[in-house]
Amino acid sequence: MKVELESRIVEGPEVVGVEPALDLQGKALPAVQPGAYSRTVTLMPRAELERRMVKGPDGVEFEVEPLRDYYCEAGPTVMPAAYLKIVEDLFNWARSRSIWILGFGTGCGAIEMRPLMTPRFDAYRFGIQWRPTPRQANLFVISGYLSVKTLKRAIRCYEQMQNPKYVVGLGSCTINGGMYWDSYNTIKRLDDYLPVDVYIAGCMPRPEALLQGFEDLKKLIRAGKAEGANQYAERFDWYKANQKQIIHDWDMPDYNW
Amino acid sequence: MPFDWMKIPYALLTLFIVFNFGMLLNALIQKIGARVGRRYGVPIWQNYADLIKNYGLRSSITHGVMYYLGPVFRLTGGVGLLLFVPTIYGSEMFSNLSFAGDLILALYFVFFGTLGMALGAGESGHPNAAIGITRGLSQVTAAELPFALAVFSVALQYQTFSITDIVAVQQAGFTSWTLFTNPLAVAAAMLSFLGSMMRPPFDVVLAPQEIPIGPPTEYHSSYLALMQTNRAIFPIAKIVLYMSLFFGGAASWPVFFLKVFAIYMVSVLVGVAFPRFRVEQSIRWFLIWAVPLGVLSIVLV
Amino acid sequence: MRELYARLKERCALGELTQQRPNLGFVTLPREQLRQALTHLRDSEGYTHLVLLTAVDWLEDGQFQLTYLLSHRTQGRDFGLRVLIPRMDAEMDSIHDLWPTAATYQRELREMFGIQFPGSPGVNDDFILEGWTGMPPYRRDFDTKRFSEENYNHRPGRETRDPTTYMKQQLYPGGL
Amino acid sequence: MVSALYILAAALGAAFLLGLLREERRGLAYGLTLAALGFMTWVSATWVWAFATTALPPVEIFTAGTPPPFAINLRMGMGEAALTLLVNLVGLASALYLKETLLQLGRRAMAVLLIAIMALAGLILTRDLFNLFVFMELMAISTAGLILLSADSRALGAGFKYLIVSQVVSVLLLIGIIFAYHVTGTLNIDGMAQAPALLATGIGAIAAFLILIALIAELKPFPANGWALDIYESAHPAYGAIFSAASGAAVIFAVDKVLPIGGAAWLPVATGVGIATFLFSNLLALPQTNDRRLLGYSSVGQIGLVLAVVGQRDVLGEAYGFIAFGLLVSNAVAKAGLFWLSGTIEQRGLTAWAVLRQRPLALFAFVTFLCVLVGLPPFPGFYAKWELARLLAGEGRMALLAAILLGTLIEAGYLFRWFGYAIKREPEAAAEGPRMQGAGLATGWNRALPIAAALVAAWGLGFLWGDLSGRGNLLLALPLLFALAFLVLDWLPAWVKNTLAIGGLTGFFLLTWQEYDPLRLIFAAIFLIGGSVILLASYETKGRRIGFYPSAMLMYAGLVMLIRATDAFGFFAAWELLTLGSYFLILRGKHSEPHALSYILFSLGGAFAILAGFALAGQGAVHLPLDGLAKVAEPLAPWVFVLLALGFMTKTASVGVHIWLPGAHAEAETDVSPMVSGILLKAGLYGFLVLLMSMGSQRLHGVELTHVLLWIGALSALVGNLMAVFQEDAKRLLAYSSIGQMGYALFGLALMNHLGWLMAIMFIINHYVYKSMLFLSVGGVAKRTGTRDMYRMGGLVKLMPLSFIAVLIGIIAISGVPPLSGFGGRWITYNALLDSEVRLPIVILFLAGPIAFLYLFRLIHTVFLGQLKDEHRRIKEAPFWIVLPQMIYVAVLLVVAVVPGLVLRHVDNYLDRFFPQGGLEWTGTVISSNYGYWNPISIMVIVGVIFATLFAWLLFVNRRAQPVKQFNIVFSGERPFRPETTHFAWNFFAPYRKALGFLTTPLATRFWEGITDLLHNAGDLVRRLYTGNGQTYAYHLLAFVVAVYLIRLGA
Amino acid sequence: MVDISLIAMATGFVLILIGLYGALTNGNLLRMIVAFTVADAGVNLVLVSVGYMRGRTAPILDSAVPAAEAVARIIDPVPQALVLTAIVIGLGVTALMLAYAYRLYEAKGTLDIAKFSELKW
Repeated sequence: MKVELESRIVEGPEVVGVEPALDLQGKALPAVQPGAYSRTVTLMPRAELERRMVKGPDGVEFEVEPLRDYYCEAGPTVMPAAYLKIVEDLFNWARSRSIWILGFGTGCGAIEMRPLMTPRFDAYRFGIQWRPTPRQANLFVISGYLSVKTLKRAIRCYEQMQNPKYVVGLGSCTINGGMYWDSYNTIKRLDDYLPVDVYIAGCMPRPEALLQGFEDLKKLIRAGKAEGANQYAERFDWYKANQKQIIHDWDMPDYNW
Repeated sequence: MPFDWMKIPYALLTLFIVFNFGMLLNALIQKIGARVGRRYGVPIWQNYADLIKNYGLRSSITHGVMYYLGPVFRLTGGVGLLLFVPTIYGSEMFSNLSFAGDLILALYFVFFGTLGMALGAGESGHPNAAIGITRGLSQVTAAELPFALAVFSVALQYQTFSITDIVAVQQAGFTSWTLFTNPLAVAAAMLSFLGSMMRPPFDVVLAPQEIPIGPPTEYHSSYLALMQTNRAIFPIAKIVLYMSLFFGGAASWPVFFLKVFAIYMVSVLVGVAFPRFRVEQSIRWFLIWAVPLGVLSIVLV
Repeated sequence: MRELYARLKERCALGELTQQRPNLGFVTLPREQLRQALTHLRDSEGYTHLVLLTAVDWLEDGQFQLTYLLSHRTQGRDFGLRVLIPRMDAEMDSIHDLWPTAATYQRELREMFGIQFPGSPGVNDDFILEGWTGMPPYRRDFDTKRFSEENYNHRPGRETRDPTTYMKQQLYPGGL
Repeated sequence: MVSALYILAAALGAAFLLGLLREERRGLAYGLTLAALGFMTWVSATWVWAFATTALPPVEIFTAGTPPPFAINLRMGMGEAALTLLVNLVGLASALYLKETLLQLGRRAMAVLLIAIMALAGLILTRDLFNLFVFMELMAISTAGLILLSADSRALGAGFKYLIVSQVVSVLLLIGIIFAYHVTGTLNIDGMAQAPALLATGIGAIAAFLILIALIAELKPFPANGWALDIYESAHPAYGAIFSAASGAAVIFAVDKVLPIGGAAWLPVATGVGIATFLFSNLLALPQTNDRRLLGYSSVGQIGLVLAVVGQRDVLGEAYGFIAFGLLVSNAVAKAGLFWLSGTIEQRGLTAWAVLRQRPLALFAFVTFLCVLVGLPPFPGFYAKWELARLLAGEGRMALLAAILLGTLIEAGYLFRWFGYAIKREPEAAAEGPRMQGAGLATGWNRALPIAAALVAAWGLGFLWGDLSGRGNLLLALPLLFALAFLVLDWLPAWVKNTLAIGGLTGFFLLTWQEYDPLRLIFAAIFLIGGSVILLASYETKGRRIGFYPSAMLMYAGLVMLIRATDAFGFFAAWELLTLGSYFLILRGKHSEPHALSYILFSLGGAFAILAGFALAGQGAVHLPLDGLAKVAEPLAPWVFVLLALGFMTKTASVGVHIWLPGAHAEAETDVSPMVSGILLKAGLYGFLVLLMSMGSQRLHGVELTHVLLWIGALSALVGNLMAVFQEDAKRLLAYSSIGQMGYALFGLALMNHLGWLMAIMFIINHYVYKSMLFLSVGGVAKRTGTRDMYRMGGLVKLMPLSFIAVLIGIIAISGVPPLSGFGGRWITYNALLDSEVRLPIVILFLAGPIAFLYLFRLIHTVFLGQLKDEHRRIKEAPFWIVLPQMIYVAVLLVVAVVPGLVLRHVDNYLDRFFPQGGLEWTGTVISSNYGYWNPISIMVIVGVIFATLFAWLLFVNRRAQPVKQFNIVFSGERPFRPETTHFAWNFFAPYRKALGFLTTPLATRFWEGITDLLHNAGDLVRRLYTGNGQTYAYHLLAFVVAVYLIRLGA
Repeated sequence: MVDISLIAMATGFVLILIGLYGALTNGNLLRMIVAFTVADAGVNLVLVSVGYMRGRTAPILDSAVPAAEAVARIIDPVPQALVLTAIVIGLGVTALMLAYAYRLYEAKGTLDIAKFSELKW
């Protein structure tokens, strides 16, 4: 097979025997399939992440390894709470009163977030507001189904948020896949991949439900029980294994600072 | 020259008052903005919660030395600007550290924080930060010009660069405010003021949806907290300058609070009513509408 | 639409015209004549806009049906050209040189159906599915349920209800 | 003493003897020829020596023993002696040069050569008109013979064309002679000159006209000179040397002799013909690509210039000889040398001269000849031009002076363009494989010797003219000698020379610093100490660095002489020297050829404006002290002001004449950029300071000229800053920024008040420090990264921290942000503005101010911040010697920031002398003006304390920060692709370009390009006149004769 | 009666003009040379005619004209001398031009002056 220019996909001619498939109604499809799929695909590392030899201005060649040279390799650590209980309580109060949501709508549930900003619901009065960058946000609302492709971005964004950080799963899709339970491309259980503090069920949950969910989250924070970030750090290998199990082309460092 | 050590606690007192005033004022402004949109708005102490939270965040990252120093520069700029200008006219206590320099010092010290912030954001390596800075700097070149002209016009009018002296002349009465004696300069300066407050229609620098808030896009945790602190102080410090030059200054804290609030409201009122300009649009706007006023003011003064 | 069909027929061997609406018609034609027909429609007939390029998997027939839907902007008419290609080692000529947007459709078809478009720019780049190695999911012989079960953790206890009966129960617990 | 007749006799005798020799005895024949020429040279040399050392009156030689009119007489005077020496020397040297050719062609060729030299000598010596005719015919015949020496087959045609023209000329001359004789009864030139009445009317007038026009026609006047150009192009270069140096000199002397018979009315004619020839030849030379034809045009032009001077003899008085001879020998020496040089070069294109690079000495000779030709110091033409300008301006003949200067400028244009080609271009014929050492060059001792002789003569004559000028010999000035010494020492390794240079500069400063007033002291410190600091960076260059030190030291010598000059002449000489030195420096850059050319052209143009200004101011006075400018009276004063200001503006690169600067500064070498930016630009400001100090403000047509300067300053500031914003090249950015900074300084000076000047001084100091620092820093970065494009860099802060600190400090200083020293400059600026009555230019100045932020941020961000590139990951900090001066500058900036009084206080006090009002008060650490106050130490301390406190607080709160790498940025959930696509740097201020980009329309560039294109195209068009047809040339000649006659009638 | 010298002079000038005209209008090298020779002759004629004085004799001091009477009897000798020289020189120049013409013809095989214009501009 010819390899396209700059393609990271190399296709082989190997013919795979295909078992009889079922159609959506569960009826067996004809056993002899004219034109069965007969290609396999091998994943290659992304070109920009590959090691490369580079010639410096002084003419000396050296190796650049992007994942090592361009990204911090350190993993997450468990961050202790403040030394004084009273200080930590103050912080927890402030955290609960100041919830900054990352403005990242992962699925259709994002549409239910908008009304929260409107006069009708006005989440601002509870100290909730939206930030455009994960660095400044501390709540990540996974708003609905999460496809594998989006999951990759969601993980990056989550890891780029600062400790303590919270995740709210919004809608049935984040809980068990919802109506996408048999989809080939959406995850079914969010808490396999990110530490979820609160799930808000429904398809879709109404803004009132969201507000209720945020109130619950606040209570958890106030009580010092919303330690998802530390949990993620503690069980980092487990989370990472789960993530990598479905993200086949893991093309980023293990932890995205 | 013997240094009066008592100036330090006095200056810190000013700082304290202005900081809290700024925190509350910012929330109040947000609330007013919300009410315009028929929302209830944030609680008046919301900014404190945000600030404490940001100081209380447990983790942070650093991109390098300049990135680390950026917010320090920024806040130094704000605090310095506040302290280089006498806050309350006639009060030895609140004349702060204005012995170090006059109006021009204040004028140029404004850029101290901007420069540091720009450098810090630059080191973060984020393209949006650089884009935001280019927008900000581009806009500033046009927005600052009417202000510079107005300031110069005022200095010409009073033949001095000393802020105290300028306020002293205006203390004679309501009608001796620069607002009435040199209206063109004040008009130019107030138009420029709109541009420097980072509110619509001149907030393309931050543009949250387009270049996720521009320069501070990588800043978080305590860095962001320092910058939030600055956001409470810096606008007030700047408004103090406006108040002293154009609106008769303040001889007491209540007058101070009132005037600062009123001046701040100008930009808020404009901000809630107008959509955002692109950079080149705002540059043209300043050059076409504000600069001629400034030019007239220095020619006619 | 008839006139157009007639004019086109002078040039190519067309199948029957299927007219779904007065302003929407489809016609099937051999693969070799597609380009000629498209070019004619675009340059001479005013069908300048490629609305979409999509595929239908006729599994039983062992064929993919590609539909090139063109639109006449000013007359508000759409005209679809259908081409049947074999499923086995499905491959089709790229038309990205006629409409640059076609490259994106072809990229999608390559990913979702496994139809090859040699020469189309970036056709092998990931589109929706990053790191997909198996059978393209839109082929009808792809079993999505099984794939889902095999690849994803499922939360136990999920029930499936038929929406009609469930809603009836909910709204009229006593029955109708 | 041997009679001058022996000059002729020896040549004739030898020529006869040659005829007796057998054809085979070529060696002997050649020896005889050389001996004869040597003897002739010796004779004339003894005469020159005699006239030079004793007050000998001219000696008359009566050939038949009786005085005229009954016999032919010759005269030997100082002029004759010198010119015959010149002719004989050129003949001798050319004979030497022609060794191979003469030996091959045999005795006849030698005889013709001897006859030619004899004819020229005779032309000079004779006082008899008919005899003159005979010698001229001899010259024509021998010329036609010598043209055949050339291997170029086209020379045949050229010779025939010459014969046609000389036939026409001889017809005219003969008729003229016979009728003049008929009217006056004598053939003696002096005899005729004593009977002016007879030759003023009727037949006499026509006769005089015919004689003079015939002689002038021999001088190749425009447009009747196509034949001469053809000869120059095709003849053997050795003959070209004779034709240009000897024939030209001899005929012009003949004209000078004969001119009196036409009376005073002929002087303007001579001037007119001369200046027209000068202008047009130079114009037509512009599009030339053939070196010898180019030299031909230049020769024709130079002779035209001398003819113009001859026509001005009525006003030149005693200086006539000094000027005319100065120009004549300049041309002779330079042209002889250049023609001889051209004989060593095989290809004919201008770029072929690049082969000279293989022979540094030849290159040195080349540039010497060019400088001699253009009349740069310390060569005779320079002194001559100064005197000429002085006297012409004294007589109010400004139009003529302007024409002369314009012609010279055009000439300098094509000559220096040529030099640039030779230094920078690849020879055209480089295609045929690898070049061998010495390829394209034909050398040999007999060729080298004449060239060397011309070189020595050039310098010797420079010395002689310096001595004769009565203005103090430039070649005896210590700084210049020091610079020239590096020519001799060029074989030393660079570090030794560098040490010498630094030692020389600092040593000279230590020796002389007490002699300066505070203002000059600042300039002296910048030039000498500042120069030394920059030279520290030059230790970085290894090897011998041929040519760098003489050039650099020449520039420094010029700078030092500039501040030490007390009179206009010294000032102007120093100005030209520093221009020349800096030109060579700039030319050293890799791609700097076109920029160096535009630099030298603008600088020379400016220098000529200065020359004209001084001349106008002096009104013919022999000495013009600089403070004498103050005494210039009303109708003249503003014009003097305008001319001088124009001249200085070219150096400060004010808007309109700024276009040379960006390229010149950007393309220069790493350590040269700070020299030409940080130091050289100050020369222009010094000029302005001198000008304003002595002349104050002037009004022209009711316009206050300092106001014009204010506008120019403000516009320069705006345009410079704005252009800098849009540069991708870091050094170009800095270069444009210099334009802006110089605009500020000019603005300050033009404010004409105490604080304005103080501000200018502050800018001068600051600009030196931070621009040198930035250029070094950027140069160091460019050296390491191998590029100057900022968008190719990025993220270097971690790898080059010291360079970053330098740029950071520099940026804070330039932008005027407290607490660094730039703020002081701004503070003084505002106070100065408040002190003045100026309003509108302030607007522009204020607009320009914040724009500086844009380019400065761009500089630091795109180079040091942002994303580091793959290939730069292993870059090291800039070399030690480049960093060292930067760190010195950082220290200086910090010190000046805290105690600005260190320098400013003295200047402030000194300025009281000029502006008693409006100074600053210095009480303790507080600096106060009438309007405000400022306490640098307090500012520093307060800012420092706040900063330190907050920093400590952040460190405490943020103690657990995780250092991350460059791609650990939030990227909208994505991952940065590569540093190149993540680094935002190219077209950095795109929105700004949208808004204000129209202001950067290169109007000035278009204007000057338009002018040069116009000149070039005009030259190209007019030169089509020379069709190459001999008959056309004859028409030209007749048309010329008729035209002159008609003009004479009309006058 | 018209002075013979005037006739001679007029003839001389006519010859000069003819010569110059010929030289300027003929493109052939040889014709040009001939034309110049004509012009030369004209010049010489003019020269002689200027020195001519009516009724005097040639300035040759021999038995016919004793030296003592020479001043009164001979015509002005100077133009005579000049014309002799001029003739010689003219001869030289003409010879040289002919030589040139010969070599030019050798080089290019043509005598047309317009063909020898490689050098121009």
